[in-house]
Amino acid sequence: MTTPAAVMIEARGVEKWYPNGFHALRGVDLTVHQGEVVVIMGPSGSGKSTFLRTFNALEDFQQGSIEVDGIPLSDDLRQIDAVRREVGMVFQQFNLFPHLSVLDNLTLAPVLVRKLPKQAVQRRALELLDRVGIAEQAHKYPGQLSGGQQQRVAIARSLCMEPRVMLFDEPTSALDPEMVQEVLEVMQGLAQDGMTMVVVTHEVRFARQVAHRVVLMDGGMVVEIAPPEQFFSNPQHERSKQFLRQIG
Amino acid sequence: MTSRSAAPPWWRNRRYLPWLVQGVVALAVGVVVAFLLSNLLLNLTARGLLLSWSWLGQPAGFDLAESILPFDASLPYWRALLAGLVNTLRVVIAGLVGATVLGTLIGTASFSSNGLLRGLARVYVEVIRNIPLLLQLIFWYFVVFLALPNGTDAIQLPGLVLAKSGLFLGDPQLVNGVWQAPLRFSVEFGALLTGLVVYTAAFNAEVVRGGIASVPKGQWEAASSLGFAPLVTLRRIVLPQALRVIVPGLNSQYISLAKNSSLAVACGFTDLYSVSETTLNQTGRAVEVMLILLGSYLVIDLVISALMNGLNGLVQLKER
Amino acid sequence: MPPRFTFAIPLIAALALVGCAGDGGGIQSQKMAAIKGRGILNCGVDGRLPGFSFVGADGRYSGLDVDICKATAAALLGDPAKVTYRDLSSTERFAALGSGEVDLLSRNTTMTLSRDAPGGNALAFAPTTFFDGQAVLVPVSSGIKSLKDVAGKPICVETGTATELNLADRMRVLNAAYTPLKFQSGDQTYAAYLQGRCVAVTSDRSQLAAKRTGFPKPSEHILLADVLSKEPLNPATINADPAWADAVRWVVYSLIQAEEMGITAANIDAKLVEAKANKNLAQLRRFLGVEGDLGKQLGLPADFVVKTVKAVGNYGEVFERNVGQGSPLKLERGVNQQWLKGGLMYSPPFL
Amino acid sequence: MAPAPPATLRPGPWQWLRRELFGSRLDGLISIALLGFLLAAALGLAKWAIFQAQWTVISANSTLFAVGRYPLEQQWRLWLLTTLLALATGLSWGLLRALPRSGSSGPPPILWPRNDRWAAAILVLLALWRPLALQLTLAIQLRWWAITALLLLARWAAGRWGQALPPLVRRLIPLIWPLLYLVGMVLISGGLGLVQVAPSDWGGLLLTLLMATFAILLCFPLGVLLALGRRSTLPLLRWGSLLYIEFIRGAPLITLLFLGQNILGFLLPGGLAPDRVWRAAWVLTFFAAAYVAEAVRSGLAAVPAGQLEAARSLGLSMPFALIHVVLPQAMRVALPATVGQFITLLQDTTLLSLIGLLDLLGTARTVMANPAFLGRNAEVYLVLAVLFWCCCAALGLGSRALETRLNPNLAPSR
Repeated sequence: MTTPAAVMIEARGVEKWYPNGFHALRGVDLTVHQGEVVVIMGPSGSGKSTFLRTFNALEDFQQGSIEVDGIPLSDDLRQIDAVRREVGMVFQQFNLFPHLSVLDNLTLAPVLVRKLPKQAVQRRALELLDRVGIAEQAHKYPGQLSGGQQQRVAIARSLCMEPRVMLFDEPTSALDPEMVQEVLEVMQGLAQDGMTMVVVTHEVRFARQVAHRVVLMDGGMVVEIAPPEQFFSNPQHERSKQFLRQIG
Repeated sequence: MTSRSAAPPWWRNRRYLPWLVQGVVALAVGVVVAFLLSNLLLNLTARGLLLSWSWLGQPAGFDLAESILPFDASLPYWRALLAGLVNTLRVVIAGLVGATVLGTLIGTASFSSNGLLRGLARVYVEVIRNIPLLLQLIFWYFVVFLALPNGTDAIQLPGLVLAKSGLFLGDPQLVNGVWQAPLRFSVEFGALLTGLVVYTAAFNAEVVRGGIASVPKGQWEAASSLGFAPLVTLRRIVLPQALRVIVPGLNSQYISLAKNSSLAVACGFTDLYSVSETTLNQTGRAVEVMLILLGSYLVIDLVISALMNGLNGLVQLKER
Repeated sequence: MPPRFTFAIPLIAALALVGCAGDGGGIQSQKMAAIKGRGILNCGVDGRLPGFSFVGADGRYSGLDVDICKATAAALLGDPAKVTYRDLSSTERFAALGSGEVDLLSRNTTMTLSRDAPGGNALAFAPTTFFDGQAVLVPVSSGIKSLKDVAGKPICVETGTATELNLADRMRVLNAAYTPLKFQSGDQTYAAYLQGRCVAVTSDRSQLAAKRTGFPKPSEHILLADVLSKEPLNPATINADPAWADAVRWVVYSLIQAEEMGITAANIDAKLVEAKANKNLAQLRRFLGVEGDLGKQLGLPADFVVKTVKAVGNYGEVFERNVGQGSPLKLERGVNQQWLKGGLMYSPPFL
Repeated sequence: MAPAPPATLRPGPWQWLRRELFGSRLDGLISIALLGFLLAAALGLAKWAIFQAQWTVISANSTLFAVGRYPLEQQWRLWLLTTLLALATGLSWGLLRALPRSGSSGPPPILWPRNDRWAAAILVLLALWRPLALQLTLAIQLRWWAITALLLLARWAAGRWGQALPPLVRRLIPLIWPLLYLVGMVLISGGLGLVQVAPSDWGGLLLTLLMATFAILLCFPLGVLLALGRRSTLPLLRWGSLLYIEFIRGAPLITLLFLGQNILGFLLPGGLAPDRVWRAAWVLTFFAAAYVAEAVRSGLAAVPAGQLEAARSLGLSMPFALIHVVLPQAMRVALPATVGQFITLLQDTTLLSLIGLLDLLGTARTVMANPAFLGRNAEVYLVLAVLFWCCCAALGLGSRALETRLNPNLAPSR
């Protein structure tokens, strides 16, 4: 290996069947290095979200192996907890806790899981909210915010746990068009700060500008992995060309 | 997962932990149940009351105040219990119909253009729902129904007599100081039925109100712009749509009505529970009588649920 | 070996303690030891039957059944007030006695073979405190003279007793149809009768008489002459503790014997002085515990009779105060008169 | 919410009456018929209440109705408990008003808003009228007045200086309620140096409220556990909970109470079965738990699956995720149905009278069996009905107030 950076996520031959027999992942391999931004694209039902969710054990898998920051994901609950502490996740539907204020959304996990003192966590949470540009909303409830603001809070909430990797599961799909940009900007800022990120998205512009590599998935398999410039201008596989035509 | 460094210990293994938890729970429940059952067996054996059903065939030795099935004291216990069950079913079925009609009337009255009617509907619901049913039943029986006049003073209409002993239909005759007629409803039945209908109607009214409120306002507006009168709109346009919300809500109210009918003991009506209690007192067969009682109500509940689910299917289909 | 001794010491100590327990010396009664230990007698009563056990507006129990509890507490604990009353329904009374929830059941319970037999309810009955029988009460205005006239009409019955069975049996003998209206509790039964729902109400004669006193116009209701059953009402304990059953039995007898000997709550002190002074009154001296060890043989204090009579008076006083002429019930003594006056109340000798 | 009509268009009272009652000819007829009916009913009721009813049955037995046969010489304990309850109520009431909800800084709280003035006025009226109506002795009247005064004083003081309390104390204040419950149990039943008062001596309103609160407090956690079991992915837990819930919901309460009284003795080794009052309390608890479970289940179903996933991916363990994320949201949805079950439970305590316990209705029945008060059914039932109505309606009102207070979407924004 010539790559200077350490391996952050190592997935080998991951196979997943749903209880109803559907073969969702068919031997997927992927290596993500520290500081790298990987964008996963693909048509709906291609298994890209499922694959992403195996990284923090929201989905289990039957064969293959995944290591995150050197911790193997196994049936060991302690290791699963350890991985979840290392991995932040941002969902399509934000999934903010509507009964807690924005600030409490951020401080809940660090206080309960990391057992950090509340004062310190609050200070850090306010810094993070400032970083995503919504410090003045700290005492509001999620229901009082716009979609874009909510997704930025969700990002800040994950960051508050000081993760080593951030996973984004279609973070802009549920947003009104005018709010997409503010979220992408925050993500871009994160990437520039050197955060390791795996992003499932359809945002071609984001992939072009930010991603180090683009992964195309289809039918539960990885079709192509390539740097964005190569992927978008000169895809190697017929399936990739077809996909790029479809998303225009 | 195939490649793992070492198998994790069982207490934090994602694959085994769920089974472990279930095993512990099952074991705990099993131990408690076994403990109770062994005690039951032990105690029943000690008192010579081991589970047996032969007593059902012995003559009951007591009479029933009213029964559709012919019954007298020489008939066996199972006939007495059956007569009680039939009486329960009689009051449940009549109660379902009555509570539905009254509940629908009151539920729709809360959408009346008449403010007084609206207010009264609200007051009815709020008053009735917050007073215990048992209290209401006792009130209906002892304060209202037993205040009816008797004998020659009874309320007499052509073909109908309402007396302290009941409602008599179809050419009632006063024989030896007692009213007699082909068709007769006792005041006990009347009090129980009235209490159940009045009480359940308050809950049904809320279900109906919620159902009507769930129909978009646009439906009313569209209908009235087509020139429908309000009552026609309600019956032809709104209620059919509201049914999809109303029917599931009524299901649980109907089941409570069936179960509440067991409060018949408070007003002297010989329902299944009342007969069971007498049977228990005379045979001492506590466990068997309880099993019969619980089983019967469970079956009644299941039948109501099944019927309502069928109705629900019909209502939902109409939507398409 | 030393280990064996260490085992033996607590055993010996326990035996010694058991040996010391109870004033009766050799009397072995777990029940009596338990009652003395807690200092309170748990007594199961009806609680809603005027004359027998009833709670006044002041929250205190009174009645014939209650007086038996008081007399027993006085005999065993020396204080008639040391009683906790438990209201028991007719269905739960035997379970309450069997499970030890109450020590003594004094709740107008009819003695029958199956209740007494070890293979039945396995109760131990004390002597009858009231000879009763099922009767029928009707309004005078109804013109009903005998049970036959009730044919075709509704009768109010309280469920949960043998009353229903007795009624059904008798009506079948008379070949008369009727409508039995059953109610769960006595108060409902009489309310329905008074409101005219039934032309008759059936229950124990004593109960009917008791309830009649509370009617707005008692004289407008009469008890029919028909007697549907024999109902001797007895206090009861469990079979398993014969010593305790004996104690209760003789507490009841002491009240009957006191009446026969003319001892009352008022003159008991005088009688005691008289007995102590005159050695020739041997019968009285034994009865009041001045000589002999009758009390001790039962595991009771020697002067338990003095205590019971002081607490509630003799049987005649108990009767008159609770159900007789001194009470609203105004029941005649009838068969409940002492045997010397032609009744059934008879105490075996205190010898 | 529909926008309120402009103020200028708001009709005067007469116009309003005319529109509401005589909008059309049919409405007019209905109104006249209803008015006539109401008038006749009111007149009849008034005539009965004033001329025929004999209220001595209530006043003569007021102690019996209130506490049953609780020993006279021990009743000071109940007075002490009432006083403590009044203090705690006043304190909590005042603090609720004085302290704004966390995270919001709305307008400064008013010491006595209009609602509170109404509530206080009703309290004062009740305290003045009730002892007189019941013809209580002067000593007892004075006690009631003192307790009411104490309540209002505590309310005023807490409202006045509540904000000045240090946050730690403020956070500890809700704890006085569970503490008070324990103290209350000791005061009622005895122990810790107090004379024991057996459960069979508790009665009337005391027993009714005790049974209801006991069952409500215990059936709630039990119901939540059952609801979680019912929605668990573990088949055994799911089926077990389902079986329990459906069995209980399929049986009438009276049969279960009967089972508790008559069959529990067979199920336990001799002498282990608890006192029959507690037996009934446990039956009520287990009964209500099944219904609460169904209410909570509907609440759980309303929480999106993503909430649990988000909590888990933040590293929260399953219990933490349930307690801090899922249940608070589920309970908010399930609150009206759950309180509805509590109201039903309170009403169901009347069934205790059918198994011979002396709850409020059971006491009423013994009172009416007393020859002196025979035939005074209507008076007693009416008073009972009013009492139950007030308790149930208060629970309903409280639930609605809590609902608005908990709804984050109604929280004031800056």
